Amino acid sequence: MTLAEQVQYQSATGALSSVWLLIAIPLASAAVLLLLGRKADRWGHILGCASIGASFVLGLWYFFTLRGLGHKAVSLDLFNFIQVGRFKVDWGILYDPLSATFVLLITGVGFLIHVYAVGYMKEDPGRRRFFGYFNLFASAMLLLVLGNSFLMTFIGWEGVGLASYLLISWYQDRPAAATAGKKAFLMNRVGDAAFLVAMFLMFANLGSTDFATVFNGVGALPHGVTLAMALLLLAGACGKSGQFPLQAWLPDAMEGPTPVSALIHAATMVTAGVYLIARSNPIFDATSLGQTIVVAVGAFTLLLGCVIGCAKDDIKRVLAYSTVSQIGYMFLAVGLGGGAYALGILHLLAHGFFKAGLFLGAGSVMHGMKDQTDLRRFGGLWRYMPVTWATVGLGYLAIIGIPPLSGFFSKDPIIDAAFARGGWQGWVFGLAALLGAGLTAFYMTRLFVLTFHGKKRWTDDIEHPHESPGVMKLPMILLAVGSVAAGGLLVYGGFTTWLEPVFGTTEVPGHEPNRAMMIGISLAVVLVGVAIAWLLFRRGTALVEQPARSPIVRAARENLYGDVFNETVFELPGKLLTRAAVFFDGKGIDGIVTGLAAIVGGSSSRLRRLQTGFVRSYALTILGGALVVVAALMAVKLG
Amino acid sequence: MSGYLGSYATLGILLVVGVVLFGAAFAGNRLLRPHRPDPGKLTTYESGVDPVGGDWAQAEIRYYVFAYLYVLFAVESVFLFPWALVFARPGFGTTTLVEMAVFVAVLLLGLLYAWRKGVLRWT
Amino acid sequence: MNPVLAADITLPHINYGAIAPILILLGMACVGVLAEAFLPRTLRYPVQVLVSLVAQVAGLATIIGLALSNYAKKPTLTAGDALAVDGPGLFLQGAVLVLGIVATLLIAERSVERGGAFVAQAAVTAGSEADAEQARRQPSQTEIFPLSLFALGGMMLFVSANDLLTMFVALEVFSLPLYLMCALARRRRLLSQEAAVKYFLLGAFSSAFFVYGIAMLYGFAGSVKFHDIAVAAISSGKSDLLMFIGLAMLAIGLLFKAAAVPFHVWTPDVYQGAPTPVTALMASCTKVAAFGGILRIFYVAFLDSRWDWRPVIGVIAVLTMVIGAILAVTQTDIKRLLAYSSIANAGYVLTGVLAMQKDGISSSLFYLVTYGFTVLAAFGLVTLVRDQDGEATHLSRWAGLGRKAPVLAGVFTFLMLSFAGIPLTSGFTGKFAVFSAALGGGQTTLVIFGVLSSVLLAFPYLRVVVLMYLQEPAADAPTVAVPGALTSAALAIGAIVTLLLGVWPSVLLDVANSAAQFVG
Amino acid sequence: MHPVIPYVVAALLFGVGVYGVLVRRNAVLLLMSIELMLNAVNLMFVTADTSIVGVPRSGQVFTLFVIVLAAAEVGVGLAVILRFFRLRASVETDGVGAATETDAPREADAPRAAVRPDPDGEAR
Repeated sequence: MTLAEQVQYQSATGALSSVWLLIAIPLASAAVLLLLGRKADRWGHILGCASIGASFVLGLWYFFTLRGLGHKAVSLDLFNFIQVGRFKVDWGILYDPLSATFVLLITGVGFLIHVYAVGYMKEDPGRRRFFGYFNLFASAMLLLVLGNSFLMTFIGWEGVGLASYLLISWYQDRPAAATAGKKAFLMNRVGDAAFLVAMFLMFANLGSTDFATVFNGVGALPHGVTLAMALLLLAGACGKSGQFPLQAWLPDAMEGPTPVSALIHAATMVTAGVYLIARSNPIFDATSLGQTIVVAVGAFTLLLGCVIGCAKDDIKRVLAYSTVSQIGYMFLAVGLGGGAYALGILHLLAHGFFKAGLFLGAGSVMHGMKDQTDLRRFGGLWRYMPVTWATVGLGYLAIIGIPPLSGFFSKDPIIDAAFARGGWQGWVFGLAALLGAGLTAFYMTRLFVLTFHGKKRWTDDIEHPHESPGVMKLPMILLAVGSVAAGGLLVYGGFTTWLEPVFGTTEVPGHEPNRAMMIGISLAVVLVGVAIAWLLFRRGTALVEQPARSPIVRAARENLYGDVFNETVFELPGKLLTRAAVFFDGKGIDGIVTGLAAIVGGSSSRLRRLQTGFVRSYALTILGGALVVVAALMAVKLG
Repeated sequence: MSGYLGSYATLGILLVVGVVLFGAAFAGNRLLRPHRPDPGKLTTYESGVDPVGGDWAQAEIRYYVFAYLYVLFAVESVFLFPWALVFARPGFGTTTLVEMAVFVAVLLLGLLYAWRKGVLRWT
Repeated sequence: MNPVLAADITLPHINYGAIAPILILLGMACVGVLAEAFLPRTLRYPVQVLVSLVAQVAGLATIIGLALSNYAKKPTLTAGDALAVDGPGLFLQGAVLVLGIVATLLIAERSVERGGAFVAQAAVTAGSEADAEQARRQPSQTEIFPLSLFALGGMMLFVSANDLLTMFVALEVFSLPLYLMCALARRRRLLSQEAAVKYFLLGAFSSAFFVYGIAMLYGFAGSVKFHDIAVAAISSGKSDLLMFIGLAMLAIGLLFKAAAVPFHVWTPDVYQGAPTPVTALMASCTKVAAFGGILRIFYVAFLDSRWDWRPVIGVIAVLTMVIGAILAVTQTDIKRLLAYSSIANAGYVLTGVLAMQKDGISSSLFYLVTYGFTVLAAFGLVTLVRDQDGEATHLSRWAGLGRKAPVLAGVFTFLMLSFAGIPLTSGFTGKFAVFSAALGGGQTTLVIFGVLSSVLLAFPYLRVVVLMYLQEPAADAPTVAVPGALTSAALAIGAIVTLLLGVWPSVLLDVANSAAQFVG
Repeated sequence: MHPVIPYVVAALLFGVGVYGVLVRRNAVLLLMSIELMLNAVNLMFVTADTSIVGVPRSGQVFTLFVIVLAAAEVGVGLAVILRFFRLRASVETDGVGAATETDAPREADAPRAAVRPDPDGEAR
């Protein structure tokens, strides 16, 4: 889309005028589940699955309806939400190829995870409530991708954050879970604040947050404003998608039940950041510096995730850092602009399948191994849980990009596109992406080999690891099929053309790379990674943590000091500010009073008797404030 | 006697004259009187009765209540004066009278409340 | 006869219909005093509750009638231009009464604490044998009802006062009962009376500043009517010095009541010490009244000089938002936490006020109502968490409440989310409204600070939620009282309105929009 | 008559009142300081009144209002402070807030000398 072209949304008619049902059905189900209480305990999980399934079926119907339309972007205004002066926001929905794609991912993969959770949460007395939160999560995510203005997206955005908070801290008796939930919520708030400020910038400069108005008006704005908007949106996206520097919450979010991890990491939540940047493509297209920063964040995070992933021994944490790194690929892609937006979304979809499959597989392993998560305590499991082995194996091959599985079709074009950027940037980002592919191959091989092959290194209490029940196996199989087939189907099914109305082009910017050579190189890198890992770990590993020999390993085990970074950058100033404020509120004022009392001839006894909370120091504060206000007014007037 | 502070000059002179007169009277007194103190002369004079106890006596709390009731009603009654100046004018008449009646009635309500709560009984 | 007096003093015409709501409230308060004086003890409570609620409902009905019969569109001045009956005035009066009714429900509750939250005989020395006796046995005194009616009437007078003197009288009329109400707690009477002493002394101190400002402005403009001040401000040839000192002094008196930094110092102590239903009344109704006065003064009397004072008040707004939020983080007492949060919220309203546009008025009005309902419900919930010696307000005592009382914890979490500005609660729509109005008025800096402080403010709220859900309750954890019908009603109203205005804010925003025109 | 001197006197009076509020510890004296501030305002009203031509003597009437409200304020204030005095045997405002830390009231040394209110009066 060139900037001169107008973004236009037709109003919805016919079947699509009921598109709001997509959000309403899971929301209503969540309300029923949460409000009805114990009465719904027996059938709550069925309702939860049914509602998301219904949304999926509806989503398919709308999808095919949209395919048949000439103008592939329909908007639906439901009712006036809030109006202040000339600012007006409607509850409105935008249904276009991008949202349609996300709807299918969220409801489709979401449905499978719901079904899986029926089995996984069977023993949990709060299963009904869990499904209530799950539905809430899904409906918030649907609102996020279906809103027709940044404000609608933001409401979904906050809803997702809230639901994730509830779900991550599900195991309330574990302090780690509580802390993790809190951390997720708070770090998301940092991103949310940036998003809010970006929205207010839109308001201030364009008078609206409607996608149509903003995208049509953004070309006329000064570059500084556009850049600020882009960077703030990026910061918001980083918060939700776990990108540097706000990545630390995402691995901690593993404290929730495994279906939650799968839902957060594959179908919802983390993809929100990618969605936001892809959706705001006119803003990012208008500022090449902003795009470069997105690319840089993506490239840096993908390496960061890989490096930490290599050093972790907890199966879910390895997968979590793998998510961080894969989302980095997506950021890299959407930052490149043009046709690469579609590549990012393509990778997102493919990732949705194989990552959900991997998480469900991990959950299945834990289910069979009495909630053990330590990779060093697995080994040789392929004999005991063949279905899990096969599904995780397919997901593993997909994520490292072995042809013809989906990762190959989605990741390699991103690496190509990064090189195609040209100049030193092309080299830096391209090599980062290539190196990331090799590292991914390494740590995923390590995970797979340590879990399913080699000797048994189980703890003593485990006698018979068992395969999971059918209700858990079925989603895993379906997701494995998706991991295998999604990439090729999407690429040859014209996915990039389907998204063309949103991004305006299918052309990846830059020069055309030598496809065959690129594929050869990246496959070679991947195979080297696999080989090294296989050689190192085929005999298993030591059962205790080895002393870190190099600073890199030590740093990687410390999550590359992500937490330290966050503490220094976000918490420390806050703490200092708080202390300073408390000091001035209490001690400072008292100090002044003490001094004043001494000046006006107070005795030492008077000084000693001063304590906080006195009327006089309050009066002094008020007087001081009064004097400053008068002086300031004078200064403004006379100065 | 004109200029910036002119109109205050009279006031100033009056003050000065007052201070001078006062000072002169006391100075004269001091110069002329004999000065022979003894303990009996230095005790506090209480109408001829021998002084007993300390100089800090606690006042009955009730004095405060009564004094306070008096002050309130007395102060409220200042509104009667401006009213008295205008109520007889043409155009004011009955309305003004009724309004003042309401005002007094509200005051009376307060008094009534005080009475019912037993504030006015002295035992 | 005095020649000056002979000048044209005419009998001011009083449109009794237009000021009927105020008269109803104050008249019924007098009825309440009579009932207190003459009814036997057992009858007083039901009669007082009835009188109180009837007065407020009747007042509200009258206000709605006035609003429907075109007073909002065709505003009038009455009583010698001393009172303005216009859109914002009626809206604010209505807001005071609506919030007042809910607060009255909390005040009238007698089943949570046996006999009610107020002391039976204020004159009995705290801690004595007789005091313990009355705390156990005797029902609350009922003077609280006429006192609250006087306070509410004063607030209504305050928001529709059209000259500074009327405003000062109204300020005292609503402040004096509040000082007394602060001192009436049944438990922790020492704390309560301290709060009253502090509130009184500082309130009197600040109202002295207020009236000093009035005198300055009178000297400047030769009149205390807002309109005359506005005219004098644009006429050249007068020294602005008096006007700006006067404005500053006025602002101090008003910002004190609104609890803006640095005039907020009393708030935490008083909110903590006062009986919780009274705190709820102060946090909701007093805030509405204070900002009603601020709106009218800024938008009617000082509109044309806004370029000079807006930066100064803007700095106060920033300080209020930031310091309120930061200090809220460090609090360990739920009532103090809510107090600091109410300080920060005053900053948000101030941000809306400073838009100095029509949106500024409507969004501030909207925010005041949304905040009022949420804070009423929050304080209502605080009354339910109890120890042997009254409310357990220390945060550590709230640990694990989510398990003991899931409904209470759920509602409280919802209210906290609203305070934190999460969408689909009125906290979000309110903040959204004031911030976008401020942006429209060019106050970008304020908005950025506002957003940042609201993010910061989410921390303490979240801490409470975490405490309630994620920590083990202590062995001697406080009990959660079963709310009586009145408290339940108040809680339900507060929570439902918080949700309703979060999902469908245009119900109220439209009303606020159509009301947002001051009469000059 | 030039109004500068009365204005300055009023400002000084106000300043003395503020100073009193800040340095006095006795709550009653604090209250009196506040009264001083209000009287400064009265002086200003009367002064401003003389310098405004052609308007009815509104400034003087305003003074009446301020006086009445000051009296009401004193009434409520004294009531609150005396209650507090009965509890703590002290009207020193420096102590206000000290009890926030030590919740146990110092009832032991509360003055018994003060007359108890008539129980009958309240019992009606």
